[in-house]
Amino acid sequence: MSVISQVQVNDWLKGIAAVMSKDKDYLSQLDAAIGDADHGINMDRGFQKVLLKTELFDGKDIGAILKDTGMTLISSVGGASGPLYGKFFMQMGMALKGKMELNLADLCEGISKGLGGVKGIGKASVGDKTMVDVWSPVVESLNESVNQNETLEIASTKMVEAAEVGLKSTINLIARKGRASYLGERSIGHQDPGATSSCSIVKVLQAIIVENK
Amino acid sequence: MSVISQVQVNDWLKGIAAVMSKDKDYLSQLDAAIGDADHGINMDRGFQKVLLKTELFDGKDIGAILKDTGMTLISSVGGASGPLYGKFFMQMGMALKGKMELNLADLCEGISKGLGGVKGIGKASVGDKTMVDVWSPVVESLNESVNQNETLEIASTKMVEAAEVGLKSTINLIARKGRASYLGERSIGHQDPGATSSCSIVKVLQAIIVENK
Amino acid sequence: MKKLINKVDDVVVEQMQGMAAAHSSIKINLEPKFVYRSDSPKNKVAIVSGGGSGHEPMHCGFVGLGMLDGACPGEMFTSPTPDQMLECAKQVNGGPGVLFLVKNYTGDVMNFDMATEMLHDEEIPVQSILVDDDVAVKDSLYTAGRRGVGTTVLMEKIVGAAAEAGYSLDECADLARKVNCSGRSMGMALTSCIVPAVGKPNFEIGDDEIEFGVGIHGEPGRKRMKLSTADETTTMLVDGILDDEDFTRTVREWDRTKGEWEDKEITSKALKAGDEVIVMVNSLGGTPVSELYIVYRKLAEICEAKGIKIVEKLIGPYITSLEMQGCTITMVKADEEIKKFWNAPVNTPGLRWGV
Amino acid sequence: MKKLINKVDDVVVEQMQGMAAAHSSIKINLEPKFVYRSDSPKNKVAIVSGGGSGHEPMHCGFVGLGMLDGACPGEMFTSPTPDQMLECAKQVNGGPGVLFLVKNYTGDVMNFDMATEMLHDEEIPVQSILVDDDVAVKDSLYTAGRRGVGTTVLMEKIVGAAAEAGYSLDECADLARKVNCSGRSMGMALTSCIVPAVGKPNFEIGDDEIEFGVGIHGEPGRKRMKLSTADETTTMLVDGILDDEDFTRTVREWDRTKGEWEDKEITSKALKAGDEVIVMVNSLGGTPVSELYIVYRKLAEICEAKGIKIVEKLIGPYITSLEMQGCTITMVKADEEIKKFWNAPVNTPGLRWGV
Ligand SMILES: Nc1ncnc2c1ncn2[C@@H]1O[C@H](COP(=O)(O)OP(=O)(O)O)[C@@H](O)[C@H]1O
Ligand SMILES: Nc1ncnc2c1ncn2[C@@H]1O[C@H](COP(=O)(O)OP(=O)(O)O)[C@@H](O)[C@H]1O
Ligand SMILES: [Mg+2]
Ligand SMILES: [Mg+2]
Ligand SMILES: [Mg+2]
Ligand SMILES: [Mg+2]
Repeated sequence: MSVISQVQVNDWLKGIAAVMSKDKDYLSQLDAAIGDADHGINMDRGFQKVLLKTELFDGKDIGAILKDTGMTLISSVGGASGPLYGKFFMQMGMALKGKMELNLADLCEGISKGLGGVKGIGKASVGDKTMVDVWSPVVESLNESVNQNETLEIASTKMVEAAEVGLKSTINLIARKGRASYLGERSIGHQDPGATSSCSIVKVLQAIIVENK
Repeated sequence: MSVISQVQVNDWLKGIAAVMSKDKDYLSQLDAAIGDADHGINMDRGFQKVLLKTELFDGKDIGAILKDTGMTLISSVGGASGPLYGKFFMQMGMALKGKMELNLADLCEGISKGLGGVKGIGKASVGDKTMVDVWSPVVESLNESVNQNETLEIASTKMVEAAEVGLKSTINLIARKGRASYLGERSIGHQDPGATSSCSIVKVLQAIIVENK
Repeated sequence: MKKLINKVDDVVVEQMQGMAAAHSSIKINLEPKFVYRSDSPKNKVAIVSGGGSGHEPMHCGFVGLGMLDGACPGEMFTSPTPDQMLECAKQVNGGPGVLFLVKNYTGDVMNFDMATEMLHDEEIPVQSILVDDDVAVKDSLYTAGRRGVGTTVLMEKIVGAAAEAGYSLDECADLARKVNCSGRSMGMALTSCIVPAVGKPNFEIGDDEIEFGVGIHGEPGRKRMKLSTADETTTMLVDGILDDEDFTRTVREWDRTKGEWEDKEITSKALKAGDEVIVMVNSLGGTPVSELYIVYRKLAEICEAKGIKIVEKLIGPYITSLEMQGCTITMVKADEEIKKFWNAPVNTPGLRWGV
Repeated sequence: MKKLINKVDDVVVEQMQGMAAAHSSIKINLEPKFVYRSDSPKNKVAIVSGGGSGHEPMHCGFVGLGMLDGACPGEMFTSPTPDQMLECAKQVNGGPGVLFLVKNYTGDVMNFDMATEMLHDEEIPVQSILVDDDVAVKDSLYTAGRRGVGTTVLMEKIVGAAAEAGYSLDECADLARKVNCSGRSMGMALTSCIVPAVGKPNFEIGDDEIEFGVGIHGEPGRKRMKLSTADETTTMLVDGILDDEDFTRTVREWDRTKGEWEDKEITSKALKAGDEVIVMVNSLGGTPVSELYIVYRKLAEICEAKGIKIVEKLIGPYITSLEMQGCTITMVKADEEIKKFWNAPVNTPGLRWGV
């Protein structure tokens, strides 16, 4: 497979909804340790709303779909993750406006702009123990794959590896942004919930790319 | 011994204070089962106050001592047991006005009037699962001993037996007075706390009579 | 036991000291213990209540303009003593006399009765009225009678306002009796309270159980049940109140002229469609107001369906049982007199409006 | 989990419905969720706040005369969404503009920021002011900054009164900023809260432990400690507030003219002898008011000793954390303007006086 179709983007969103529903308690537990125990609940609520929308996404372009996803998350999630994921998908959608399929370069551009959206409102950098610790290496990995002219399959597999390394890195970090930052040193030893949900989102994307090759 | 001296009455009160202090938790536990868990606390608070008074009782007549004891209980115990024991000792004291020692008939008369005080304000009868279930057989037993011309020692031992039978009888009764009455059938199987403290008061009296013979 | 206290023996006194430090509108006396109004109005009937501590803000938190003139706090869950009531009454009596509002518990009744007799002996006009509104107590003939619970709060507010408006002692007593005969309550607990001096829960209760019909001292209630939804629980509480029929009993009241107790037969009429009511949805201490609103939602729905009109309401912790989780519902049928005095200004630490 | 609720997903909506059923002075909107004043005054600045649910009576219970015009409840402990704020603001805006009062949490700030930008795009004058008063957060440079806690309640009361008195949007914003820079809070928990959808305690805590410096969402605090006396606990809380030095930080505020965010340096001056303060001793939900008075007693003693004059006080559950046991102390330095608006009439479900 050399492109991701509009249908596959829809499948991605449905897949995320399924994972968030499955991981709801796990994500909330992670959040209980260093936050307020709602991250799984928040993500599940948001993506259940997105799931309802996917019915209406037939025939729409990928940019529109992702933008609508972002707006849906903003108006249904709340908390920190609502605006962050909202901006992620909105910016990704804006970057991919009008497209009915994505090649590797498009994907890289889209996720990169999505990360820009997260950093724009969250002001977090790599090392602050947030979802940025996942998305930032993912963008680097995709950039590298674009430069190396790799296939989507290989790029997506490398992207997941980068995401997982980023995710694990959050365990030993001190949180500097979000609710976990109040814990200071006590945040060390706990994996960041938002980074965890982000890593799952990356994995679902890869699975869809690989399955359909 | 054929009389109870003023000093022994004082010892009785001191002995009660010691027992109530020792049995505080036990009495409160009994009260927790069918009331509000404070009977031991109430009795201990009251008799600690009485204990302070006993210092001042030197030389006073038994009637005055007991009346003062009753008034002290009334103004320091509260709850149901405050007025009940208060009236008990006040009425007993009034019956024994001016006496420096008590023979069996005096004792019988005093406790009988004390019981009258309890019934006067509490309106309980035998079988209602209250302290009356102890004091009533005690008075009967003492009356019997007076009629039989028994010694104080024998009378007091019989009196304790009567008290204990009365106390045990409360276990299988349904409470009809006081807080325990709200429980209805659920009060069956529990020994009444006020009957328990009353029985202890009877036992301390007997011990003092027997010790000093 | 986890509480914000110092020594268990000091809890009641330190609460009083904290209240006095916080509210210049009240003063406290420690030997014997009572709370009274700083402004000591002298030309009105004095309304005095009291009872065991642990139900705060009741009673001490209801001392102030338009409510109580004095309150006597007992030890935790233990009726105060007659000397407290006597001294408190003498402090607040300005001439027109003193009305005791007494919750119907053996201890409270006995102690207030003694105080009533003592006040009479000191030639102070005195009357005392019972509150016995707890429909959870079924077989009132074979018990100490219905307990006094939530209606007490409404009675203190309404009769306090009437006294402020110049009602005589007899008029205040009549109004208090009317409020009592117009009020019914029922409660339930999710958890037990812990009396500081005892240090452990008054009762054990499973993670999926409630005590239905519980008393405000953690006394066992009508039955132990499985925890259900707020809607079902509310329905059971409200049904307990609405299904309660006309309730007649004999109470003892003081006859000031004769100087003796007389028996009086009084009746609480069953609530019926068309009645106007004041309701209280009360937290027993540990239940947050958010849950009370979920209860109120259902309560309002049921009343609407049954044609009972809620004209005023109070939602929050007013008559508590230490840190117990649970709630009670009180409904008082309201006529014009009751409504007028309910809405009159009140300014106490625990209840304030109109001023 | 023991709560008086129905389905966990319905808790927030049913609370709102209960409030609306109980108080004709407020109205609710469910899609999206917000609460607003029934009397919709149109010729004044509209004060709007909001935040996660679970802190009742804050914020929805503070909607009414002299306080908030609208409030947006999020899911439990989760910031509401921008569309709620936008619709609420449009509902209550009468022309003079809308002031958002925002507690400083990443989620609340992001969502209110978005709403601010959206309102600006719709040409409605808008300003938003942060509350960041929790001295438990030490290293504010390396964190999301101090959390917004108890001062929020006082700010809503004071700024609400100012808006009622005709203050302009800029004047209201200036006053809100001043209140924030005059306020400090610190709290502690004896037990954990339970978020309904989670079903178990947010944190485990031993029978003899407290969480010192806890947040209002059960976030871990400064440290886990052994349970001590109320006096010692109070002393630690008050010391945390009084020992806090001048605190300068940069906050983002909306520039209405330029239509962009600008950084602003603001400073909270340390409290010192001679200062007048309004204090709040607040229950986190499960602690009864009786224990708060024991805390207040010590607080008053310490203030007396340090020459800090308590001019007004609020004691009760005002900003809670579901059924959590524990308390928070807030102290706001009060000048004549703050005192005047504190004492102005207020009539909301959660706070009422002067009317
Ligand atoms: N400033 C930030 N920038 C990027 N991500 C952040 C920021 N603050 C928080 N997050 C992410 O959000 C996650 C928490 O989301 P969630 O629990 O849903 O919201 P809340 O903290 O409001 O309860 C964190 O685990 C973290 O990954
Ligand atoms: N009407 C009554 N007549 C006699 N004894 C009574 C009556 N009511 C209660 N009691 C006694 O009082 C005891 C309870 O005393 P206590 O626990 O100190 O008071 P309270 O019930 O007010 O908490 C009961 O166990 C019972 O023996
Ligand atoms: Mg969270
Ligand atoms: Mg008892
Ligand atoms: Mg008792
Ligand atoms: Mg949250």
